Amino acid sequence: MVTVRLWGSLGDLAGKTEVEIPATTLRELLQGLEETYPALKPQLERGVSVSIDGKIYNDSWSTPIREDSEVVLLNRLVGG
Amino acid sequence: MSQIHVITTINGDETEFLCEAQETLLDVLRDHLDLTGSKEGCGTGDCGACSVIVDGRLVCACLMLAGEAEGRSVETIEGMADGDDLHPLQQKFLEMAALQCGVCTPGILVATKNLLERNPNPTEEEVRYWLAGNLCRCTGYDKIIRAVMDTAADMRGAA
Amino acid sequence: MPKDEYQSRDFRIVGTRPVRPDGIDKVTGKARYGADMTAPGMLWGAILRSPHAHARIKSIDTSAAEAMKGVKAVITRADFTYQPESASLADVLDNCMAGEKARYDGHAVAAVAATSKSIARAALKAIKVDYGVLPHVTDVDEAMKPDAPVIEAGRVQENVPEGYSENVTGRSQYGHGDPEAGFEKADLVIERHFTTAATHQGYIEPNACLAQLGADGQGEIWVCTQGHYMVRNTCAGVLGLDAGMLRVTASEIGGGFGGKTHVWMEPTALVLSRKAGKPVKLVLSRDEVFRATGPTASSSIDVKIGMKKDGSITGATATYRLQAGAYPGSIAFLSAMCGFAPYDLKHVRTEGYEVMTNRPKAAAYRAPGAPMAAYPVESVIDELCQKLDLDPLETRLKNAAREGTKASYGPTYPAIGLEATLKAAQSHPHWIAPLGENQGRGVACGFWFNFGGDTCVSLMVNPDGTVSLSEGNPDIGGSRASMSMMAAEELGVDLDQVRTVIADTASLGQNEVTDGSRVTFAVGLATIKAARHAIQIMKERAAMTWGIDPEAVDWRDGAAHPAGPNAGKFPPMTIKEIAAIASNTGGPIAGHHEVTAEGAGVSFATHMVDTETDPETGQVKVLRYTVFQDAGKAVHPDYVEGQFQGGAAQGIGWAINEEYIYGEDGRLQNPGFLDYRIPVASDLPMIEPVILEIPNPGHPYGVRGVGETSIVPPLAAIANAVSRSSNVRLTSLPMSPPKVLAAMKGT
Amino acid sequence: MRFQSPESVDEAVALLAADPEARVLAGGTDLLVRLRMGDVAPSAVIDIKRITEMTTIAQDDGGWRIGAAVPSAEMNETAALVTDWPGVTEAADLIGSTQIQGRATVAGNLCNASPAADSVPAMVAAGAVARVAGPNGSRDVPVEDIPTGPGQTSLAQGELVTSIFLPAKPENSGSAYLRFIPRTEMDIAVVGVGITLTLDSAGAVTAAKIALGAVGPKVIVAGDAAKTLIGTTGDDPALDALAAACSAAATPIDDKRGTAEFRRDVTGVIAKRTARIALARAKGEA
Repeated sequence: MVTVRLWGSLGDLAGKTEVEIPATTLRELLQGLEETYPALKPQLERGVSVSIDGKIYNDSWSTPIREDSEVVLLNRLVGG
Repeated sequence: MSQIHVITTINGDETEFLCEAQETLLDVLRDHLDLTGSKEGCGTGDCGACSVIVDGRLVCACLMLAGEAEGRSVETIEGMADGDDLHPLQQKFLEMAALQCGVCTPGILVATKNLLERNPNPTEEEVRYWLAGNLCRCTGYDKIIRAVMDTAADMRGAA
Repeated sequence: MPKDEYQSRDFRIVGTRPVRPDGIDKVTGKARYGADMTAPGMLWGAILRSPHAHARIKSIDTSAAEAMKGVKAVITRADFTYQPESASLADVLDNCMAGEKARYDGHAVAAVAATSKSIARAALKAIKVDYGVLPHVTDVDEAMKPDAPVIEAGRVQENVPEGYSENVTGRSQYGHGDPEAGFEKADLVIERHFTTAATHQGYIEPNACLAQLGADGQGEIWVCTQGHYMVRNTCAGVLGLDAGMLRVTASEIGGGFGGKTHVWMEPTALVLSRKAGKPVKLVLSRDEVFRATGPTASSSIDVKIGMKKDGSITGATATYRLQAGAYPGSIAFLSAMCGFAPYDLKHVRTEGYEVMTNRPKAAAYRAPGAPMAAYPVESVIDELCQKLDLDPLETRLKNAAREGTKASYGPTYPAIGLEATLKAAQSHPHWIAPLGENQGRGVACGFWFNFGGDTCVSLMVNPDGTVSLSEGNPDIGGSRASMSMMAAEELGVDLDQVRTVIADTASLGQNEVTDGSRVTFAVGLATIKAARHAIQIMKERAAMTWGIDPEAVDWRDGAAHPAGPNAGKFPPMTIKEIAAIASNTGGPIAGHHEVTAEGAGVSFATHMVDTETDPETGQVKVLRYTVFQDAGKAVHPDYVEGQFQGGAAQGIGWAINEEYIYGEDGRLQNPGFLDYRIPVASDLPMIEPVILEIPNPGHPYGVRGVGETSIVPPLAAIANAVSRSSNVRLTSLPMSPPKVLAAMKGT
Repeated sequence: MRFQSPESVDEAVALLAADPEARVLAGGTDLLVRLRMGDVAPSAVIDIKRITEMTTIAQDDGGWRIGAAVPSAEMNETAALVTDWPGVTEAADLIGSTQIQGRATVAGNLCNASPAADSVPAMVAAGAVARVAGPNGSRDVPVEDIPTGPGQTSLAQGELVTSIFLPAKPENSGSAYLRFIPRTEMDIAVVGVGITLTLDSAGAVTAAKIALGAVGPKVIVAGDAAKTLIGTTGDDPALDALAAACSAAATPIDDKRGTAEFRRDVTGVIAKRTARIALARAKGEA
């Protein structure tokens, strides 16, 4: 199980700000979130960034996640 | 639409062209003569990217009708280097990284060339005020001003 | 340690200041920008734009324009026959050419292609549009009210609470702890309301393209953009074309700053070309650039911070309301993430609201969302310091985020450089330089993310041993120089042996746009890996020539060497020697790397500025400016400095004079450089850049993006300096003379 | 549109008189912007820069006659003119950028009739007179009587300004022009003040003319403000009175360049600063 921290407005939709998802990769994490918390689906479809142990990932499904990894969901970043 | 026939000198070469009455010198340089080094940043004389020298005087090519060029002598960025030999300002801008995107660079080089011809020993303030009509959005002007001051010093030393 | 992790090393080329490879073309006028290209048979395009802020388009009569001599095509929305499914692409289409209604002053409603510019302009005048004018709203607070005119219904996201108009399309909230409890522990709590005006990127080169599209769906675009792959994908998506049939070539780009990370009119040029059967050049006027290509958001902000007498921050909240323009999707969430990111806070909460208005679609502008996020936070911290008699740098150091701090937006920071910038500021002579009458010194910190993203690089070893490097990101501030330097460094060859070009969309895989300070980091990483790939191949070729195992070959100083005495005694084979026999040893040699770069890291800066306020006119003059920023490893320090200086200058403009001014009629009153007042050379002092090099562990050379963070601190740094020079706290940007004078008079 | 370049004033007048839709092109720095924006669509532009008498600066009757086609940069390159009328030349030196000054003329600045024109208050304060040529010959008109409102002039059909005459500089007089703009350069004046004053041997002001720009529909001749200086040495109380009188004479509006209140306040501030410079010049101190 990986503990995933949601940002506030996403937490409102999930009903809590920290959720537990069984996942070893970024893809499993995103799939698990959508299945367990369907209310998050619109935002997951719009896109998210994920901070894993302080590094921010956008896309790479195979990015490994350990049980003790710090995982934080973020709005998908854009730059200028 | 009847066209105007103009004979002028551009970068030392006698040049003939036909243009519409409302076309600016910048329109003709860029669209008829393939001299696209002069840029159109605003078309209203506010940015200086189209700076050229006409009969020794610095002007915006966007604020001069092409018909007015009859019999005049026009200098553009394309005439600044002597073949492969860059003008000292051009060389210094390269060495001191006085450009980023480079789109304001031709206008600034033409403007500062005209400045140094008139005032070989300008103060920083004089350079800044001379260039107030040449907008640069990338550099904050710092490296540009330094390059101009440095070139002026070099040219005084060489003279 | 994986190969992309930073390892300390001595650099031969990286960190030096060579002349950039594209320099000569740029100082001689030969460099070709968006508007500098022509094609045989080319027509001139022009766009008709709405004079109304909000109006139903009842009908458009193009017959008179079509009948004019020299007019080859007139188009309206009806000529965009494909309707994209995705909402975001449908928005791009509607923004390029209005459908049912014009949503802002300057919204495109029709376009023409003609044999000359003057005919095209005359044809626009001959188009008759029947508008039904609608009520409009351009102010963000007004647009949120339940009875505000709605720009588009049905776009509200599931995260928006009730009680707002449908213009409020999104809300995000970040933070942790209990700010209310934190405020109770404070000795002083300050809460203030702030506003910032919309500002434009103000790139000097107006948007321009030359486009051709055939009936067979094959097309070409030459365009000034921060991302030609983005242009290709977006145009294909908007027009229902196959991306592979469009080839997009990036011209030299005359500034972008985020404003050229979007598509504004390229589909229009393609549709004109398809209808006319000829290439079409479309160049926006400066007026069009201001009215119709995105500025950044204006904002309305509330910030509350509690502090103890010792300077520790006990609680903090911020609400950011950002105007998105005529379509959903602003950057308020980034403000909500960035506002308190420099600080280690137990109790913090931020909210961001995205709000549609009758303004052009807001676009990214250098660290989008971060400058207006930092401005109120850094202002209130400064005011707390003033009222509690605390040192502003010491107080920031006391609260500074560091390794192990839980960021206000969630994650725990790895090693970061904020403390280093603050300490550098403390020990700089600027900090203790004397000030005169009516002068003040301000400091502020700033934070921004760095990005990675899709990146492709190919590195060809030519038969003569020279190296051609292809990358897919438009070079906006010297990146070709940096890539050549990193390739030469890795290969062990001289810099003049490497030439880097920006390849078109048919020559490399997908590349993310030049944004998010990503290029030196991500393209640099891919360049180094492509070079390593080529080196691996060259080692194999040498091994084959020598008849030894490739593992027994080392690469150093631009040549293959036997790894040790046991590998055999062979003279080194240089890259030239290996290249010369490539056909005999397996074929041409090329390395390449394709990656979605991740984990780019974050960036911090501290700025220090002295200003003088004219007590009789309210005019603010910037006297001295110093930027302290962590660059990771500075590949080409000149261009790192240039980014620091340029960002600071843009921030100074934002702070003092730049603003979009709308009239009661909803029309933009200052769409030109005359009254949209960007800093001119005589407005600014020298801007001293102090580069701190704290290596980024996520890059082989320790490189960090540097392009954006420098625009974040200036707004507050200047507000803080003005406050200390004139004893007034300005809470509305820009701090133009009338506002400053009114504040000083207490009116 | 036709492009015409007459070589004499008579030829220019004939062209202008024959075509009510024609426009005069001097420096072109306003006209070309308006052409591009589509604000004007003249049938012809008449370039006056090939008319020798309109392209020269000449000493005339102790004063200066400045041809209507002389660019403002050239005025500042004429040292004796700068010595006589620094208020006028420094105003000409503030019209736009270096590039603009290479083209823009003070006669064009006058005839463009912008309330914010920099050179106009300076010329008015100097007592400048415009020479107007027309189908019925030429006439001399005080500069302040040329503009009648924003974009409007008193010139009749077929008339054009051929030169500006600056009178002989009175003994012990000084002139100055200052303006307020948000930046250091490139802006349109938010407030502009031109002052010319004359001192007696004791240092008291015997004559003053004050003109305000950008604070009314056209240049304002501030007669009451000038009176506050007469008989004073321009000390602080006198300058405070001047500032108050100038603020009172201003009739500004709110617009994108400043509020009415700000303009009124700053009119007094700039008037005071301008007067200090003019006083110093009159005393030969600057």
